[in-house]
Amino acid sequence: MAELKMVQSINLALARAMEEDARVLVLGEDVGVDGGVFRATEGLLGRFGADRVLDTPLAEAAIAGLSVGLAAQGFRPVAEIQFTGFIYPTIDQLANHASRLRTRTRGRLTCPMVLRSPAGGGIRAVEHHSESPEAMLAQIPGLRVVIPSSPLKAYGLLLAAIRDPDPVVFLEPTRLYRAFMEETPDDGAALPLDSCFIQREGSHVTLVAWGAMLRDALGAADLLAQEGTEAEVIDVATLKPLDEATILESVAKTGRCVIAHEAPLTAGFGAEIAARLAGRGLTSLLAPVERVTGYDTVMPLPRLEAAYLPGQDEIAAAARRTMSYK
Amino acid sequence: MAELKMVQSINLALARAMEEDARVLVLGEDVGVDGGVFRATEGLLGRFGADRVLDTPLAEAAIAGLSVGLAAQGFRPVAEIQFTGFIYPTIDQLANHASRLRTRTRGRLTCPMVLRSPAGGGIRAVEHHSESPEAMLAQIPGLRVVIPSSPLKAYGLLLAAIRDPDPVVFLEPTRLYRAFMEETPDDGAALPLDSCFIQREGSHVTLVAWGAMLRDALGAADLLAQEGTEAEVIDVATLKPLDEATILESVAKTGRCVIAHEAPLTAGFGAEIAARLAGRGLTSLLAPVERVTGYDTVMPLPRLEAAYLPGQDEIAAAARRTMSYK
Amino acid sequence: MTVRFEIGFTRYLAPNGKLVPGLPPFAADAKTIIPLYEAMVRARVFDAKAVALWRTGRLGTFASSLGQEAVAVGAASAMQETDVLLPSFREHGAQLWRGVTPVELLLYWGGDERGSDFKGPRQDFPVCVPVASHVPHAVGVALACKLRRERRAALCILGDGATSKGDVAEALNIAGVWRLPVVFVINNNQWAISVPVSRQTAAETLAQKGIAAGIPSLQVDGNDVVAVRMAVAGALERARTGGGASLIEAITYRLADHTTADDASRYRDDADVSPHWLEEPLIRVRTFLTEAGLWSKKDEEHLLQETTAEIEAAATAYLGIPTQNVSTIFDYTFEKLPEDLVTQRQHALGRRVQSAAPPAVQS
Amino acid sequence: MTVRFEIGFTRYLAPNGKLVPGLPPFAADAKTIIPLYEAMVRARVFDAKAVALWRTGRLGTFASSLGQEAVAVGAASAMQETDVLLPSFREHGAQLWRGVTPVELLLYWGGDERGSDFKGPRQDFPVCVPVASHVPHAVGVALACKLRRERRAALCILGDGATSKGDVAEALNIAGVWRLPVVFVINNNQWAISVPVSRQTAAETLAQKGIAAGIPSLQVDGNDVVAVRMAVAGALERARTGGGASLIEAITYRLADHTTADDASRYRDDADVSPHWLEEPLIRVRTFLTEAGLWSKKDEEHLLQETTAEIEAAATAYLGIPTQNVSTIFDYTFEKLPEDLVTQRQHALGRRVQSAAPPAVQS
Ligand SMILES: Cc1ncc(C[n+]2csc(CCOP(=O)(O)OP(=O)(O)O)c2C)c(N)n1
Ligand SMILES: Cc1ncc(C[n+]2csc(CCOP(=O)(O)OP(=O)(O)O)c2C)c(N)n1
Ligand SMILES: [Mg+2]
Ligand SMILES: [Mg+2]
Repeated sequence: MAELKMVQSINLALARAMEEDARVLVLGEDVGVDGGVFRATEGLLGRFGADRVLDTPLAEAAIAGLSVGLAAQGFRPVAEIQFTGFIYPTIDQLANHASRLRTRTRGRLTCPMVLRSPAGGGIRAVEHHSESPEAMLAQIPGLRVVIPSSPLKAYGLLLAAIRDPDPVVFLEPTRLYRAFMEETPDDGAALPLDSCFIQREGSHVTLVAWGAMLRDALGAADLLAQEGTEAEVIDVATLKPLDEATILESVAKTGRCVIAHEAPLTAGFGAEIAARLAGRGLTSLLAPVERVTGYDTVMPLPRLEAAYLPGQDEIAAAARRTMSYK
Repeated sequence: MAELKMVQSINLALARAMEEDARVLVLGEDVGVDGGVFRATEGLLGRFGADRVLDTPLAEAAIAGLSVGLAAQGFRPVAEIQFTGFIYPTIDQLANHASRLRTRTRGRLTCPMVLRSPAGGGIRAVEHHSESPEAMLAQIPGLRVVIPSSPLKAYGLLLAAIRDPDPVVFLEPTRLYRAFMEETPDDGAALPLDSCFIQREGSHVTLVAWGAMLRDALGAADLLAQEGTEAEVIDVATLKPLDEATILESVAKTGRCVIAHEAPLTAGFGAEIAARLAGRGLTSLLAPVERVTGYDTVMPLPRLEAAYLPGQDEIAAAARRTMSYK
Repeated sequence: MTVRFEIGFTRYLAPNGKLVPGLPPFAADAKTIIPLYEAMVRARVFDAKAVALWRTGRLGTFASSLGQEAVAVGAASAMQETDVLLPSFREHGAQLWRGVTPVELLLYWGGDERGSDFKGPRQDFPVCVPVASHVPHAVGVALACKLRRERRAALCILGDGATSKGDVAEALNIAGVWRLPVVFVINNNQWAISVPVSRQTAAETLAQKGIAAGIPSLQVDGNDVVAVRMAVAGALERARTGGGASLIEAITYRLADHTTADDASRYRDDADVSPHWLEEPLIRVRTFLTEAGLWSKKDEEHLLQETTAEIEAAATAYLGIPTQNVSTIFDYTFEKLPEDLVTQRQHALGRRVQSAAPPAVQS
Repeated sequence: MTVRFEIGFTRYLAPNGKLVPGLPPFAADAKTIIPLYEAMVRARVFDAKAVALWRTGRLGTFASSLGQEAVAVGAASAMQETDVLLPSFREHGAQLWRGVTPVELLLYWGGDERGSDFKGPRQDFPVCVPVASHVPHAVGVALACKLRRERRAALCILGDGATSKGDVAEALNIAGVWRLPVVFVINNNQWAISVPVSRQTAAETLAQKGIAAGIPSLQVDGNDVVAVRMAVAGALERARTGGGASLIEAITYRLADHTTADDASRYRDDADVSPHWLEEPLIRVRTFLTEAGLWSKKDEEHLLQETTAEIEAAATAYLGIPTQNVSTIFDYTFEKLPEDLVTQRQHALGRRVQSAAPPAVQS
């Protein structure tokens, strides 16, 4: 049992999955000899050999496409897209093939693949290295979208994603890779892919977030607690399929909800959650649903990044608005 | 002045735009000699010549990418992606380049391009020919997303899209191409790209739709009228940027809202509209916001297509639920 | 330091039915060609029936393979059962050879997913409509075979238009550098809908797309089933035994419209097409077999009768198959249906929709 | 019917500074080589300063072009002012030659969009980070030039790793079939981060990627600024005068880490790298010029002094430029800001955020 950074717990989960299932392969650009540009796959090549850890040519569409072929043949490819800004060329394979191979063939061929990709902003990276396209991916039927928010979650969710018989996109917030450590036992225990996590209980307002923004939500909850407001914080780590029930139940209790994400506001995944609240959750709502998000603009280059990304202050402010409503 | 089908009014708008502005080019697979697989570009090659109507090789990513180059050089490319099921390989260019060229270069280079594509279901087409990915595209900052619902709208909105100085994705519902005729004067009048259209006024419930679903919404309004329910019907033809005000005002009046789209429910664009209602629109809501949408599954092959696509009956039923709420 | 490449061309059976060099080993006994001929006829009869069904509104939009039967049959017949076929959407002849049934093919083109649940070649890929997007799948399948150290290979068929897609270049390149057991066969039928291959690329051959990937590449007469079979068999055997990937361009011609939704007269004249009827793949084999004393008018009649009967029976069977339950829209989305979808399925099952089989004419 | 191809290789200046054949026309007067040398030195000094700024947390992640200056300078110097440059992210030498200022480059790499608002070459494209995605842009630019019947061409520089991307194959193919005025220059520095070119492709050369597109393709010594300049100039002139596209593979070596975020010692030994220092592009030109009596120690000192002063001044200027107003996040999203964004801008302007200039070290 050890305190691990998220990048280490991901490495641990990959090793564990490869150890327990010979069908699991790791592939992508620079994942082998280099161990991944963030070191998430460090040591795997040495341990599992070049037949199971493959440095690919520079070709994202083909990385996704050949993973479909591998998966249909019974392998469990875990492909890395080096940054989520380069995931767009894989969408054709995700939307037209990976996510529908099972239904197209009535279950004859299936696609148990995982596409991992470092995502999101906050590390002052170069252009195109700070994207949050989770909602685009979450619209694809037949695809799971998972975003961990801590070392422990990353470990358990990645194991679950690899073991899952269907395709999963696994977005890893780069700014969490080395942000903090967490006790992460290598016990092989997967976390569920269909449940939200209640991170903190509270009865006054529900804060909903995922990935890196969860820490901001928790930070906001701390701020609010100092003012006597008890926030319930929910981690929607498995965006799709969405566990609506946990969110609705929480808001049934609190009557107030703030949803936070880095991605742009419009058609971001926060919209889906707010929409569920406007539907089945309406009677619970005592105040407008607040969304604290990136703007509908391109993520600016690093000098202005901090002015773009929402943080705990905005979440807390939104929560206060819901509290003081009417 | 003539009664035109939508495919004809699109053809008319293209011809008009090419006539009035020599920078306008039409390009895509089979748009020239063949006149487009739906005949939307019929006659343009003969009229404007091979320098302005270009049959491209079969390469969607490059069609989008070279359009960016053309646009940066001052042309106004109107590229066709033969079906929206093949638009995914263009997303990289749309998200990483077309939509951000202006902001990346602080306005030095711009990208006045239009990507047209036949979209949606309802024509019992072959696999991958019935997609509705508008929400995926609407999440891209800096990109306009437009979907016409009638011959007249198609004419005016396409003209506006071509004249617009920024990139526009223009999704044409295939099932409307020949579904009905409408008086469409070739007057060169563009329609606004930032306003919803109130298609029918009413005070009891607001029905929100776009594209082919607008007819279903209007059909539902007829059904509801027979029962004494006056539905207001809004066409969100310009999904992005969203004209939130028109929708909020309508719901402020009616207190009830049904949103309809063909795309899957989760993270569909209906979510964004519902989210706005759950936010700034909350106080207006007298009943849960209903979304009548495709399911979170792959669009089935034609034999079961009708069981997938929502229609006027579902919209009317949803409206009745909102009316009888509480 | 000049580096040189060449693209060769092979043909065995000339359009007049004469042998160009001599028969290759597999056909030392010329009788082995008979099943190839029969399979091409079967594909053609199937195509005709499918188009007829479409005409009467009982099949969806359909892509006939008229004139390209030698590519499909030549390639598929070179496969071993354990190899994996990844067809595009115009390889009915290959799929039929592999054991996909005519009923399954009709079901698929009639708009029913069960048509891709092949009872025969369980590992073969279904039809692929997004052009070229199946080509990387073949690379993945080949990698699977290689990693398991199996003597198997993937066979991927794609069109001339497909060669312009980036997917193909990416896939070829990876297959080349990883020396994967995969054979890419280009059905160069000289058209991509309305775009002739001369406007698709400036490359003198399509085979040379393989040069970019460093893989052995050649052209064959795609109307010569013997040449196709020979080239593909050689390439597959090399693939299975560690020799890596290859690319074969089979030059043929699309004698029919692109699909039933297309009207080729808009972009090509009959005069362009008619010379190609002299080169189509069936006549030359029939001539050859007849001259070799292996095929008679009676054999021909018998074959046509039998094949027609088989395909007619398949059509009848297809038309009698009821539409799937609405629940199936949901049931294969994930292995286990998530809560959200359980609710949605409930809703769908409660809807009253117009009955929907068999499908009507499409645009 | 065999079709043959070949890929030639050219070099003028050997690593020892000796001329291989003789000087090409443009350098009949060897003095014309001096500005090329000066530009390569300028690029190298710029690179060194940028890395130094990064080390002290005053620049973002940066991609040095150490050792590849001849590709950038040779190619850019072959351009006319009205041609359009489409660089990847490692072509500082080309951008500087074109008139992009060191301050602009530092601003960009320092995380400020104004760095791409070049005051000089207004039509040149900005740095492109998503590998190969700028290559189709070059095709569009070239098409624009052709349609307007201008004597201009596009010059696109890409890496060896980039050649594996489908974008490149699609773009090359279109440029070929439409005979567009565009020249593609591959900076083959033999590495794509940790992947050597031998594991990137089985192709014997990268130039042969052009064979797939039917465009003239050749290799040059990418450490020989004369050879690069000659090859690119010829190709550009052919492009401008209706001769269509070409591809030039310039063989060089990445002497530095991939970027400041990379540690190349994880995947290559110093012993792999050191021989390449003997072939790097500056020494041979200096040797040649010196032996030709055109360059002295004093010239060298003077050049270094001047260039260093220029770059130091640029760095100081860069560091003094205040961060843009928050409003600029919004102002260039569309020509006219839509309502929705007006509201959002309002919100952003109201926020209090930590001051953010200059940027800190990145991961
Ligand atoms: C990615 C993609 N783009 C466009 C289409 C529409 N389309 C269907 S077939 C076809 C032409 C294909 O040409 P080719 O590869 O030569 O195959 P052929 O139809 O001649 O067998 C096109 C453009 C498609 N199915 N997929
Ligand atoms: C599409 C894409 N995939 C991955 C990356 C991450 N990445 C940045 S540079 C690079 C290697 C590029 O190699 P090459 O094309 O040879 O150019 P070089 O860096 O050697 O100049 C990679 C993989 C990227 N920027 N874009
Ligand atoms: Mg073809
Ligand atoms: Mg390189």
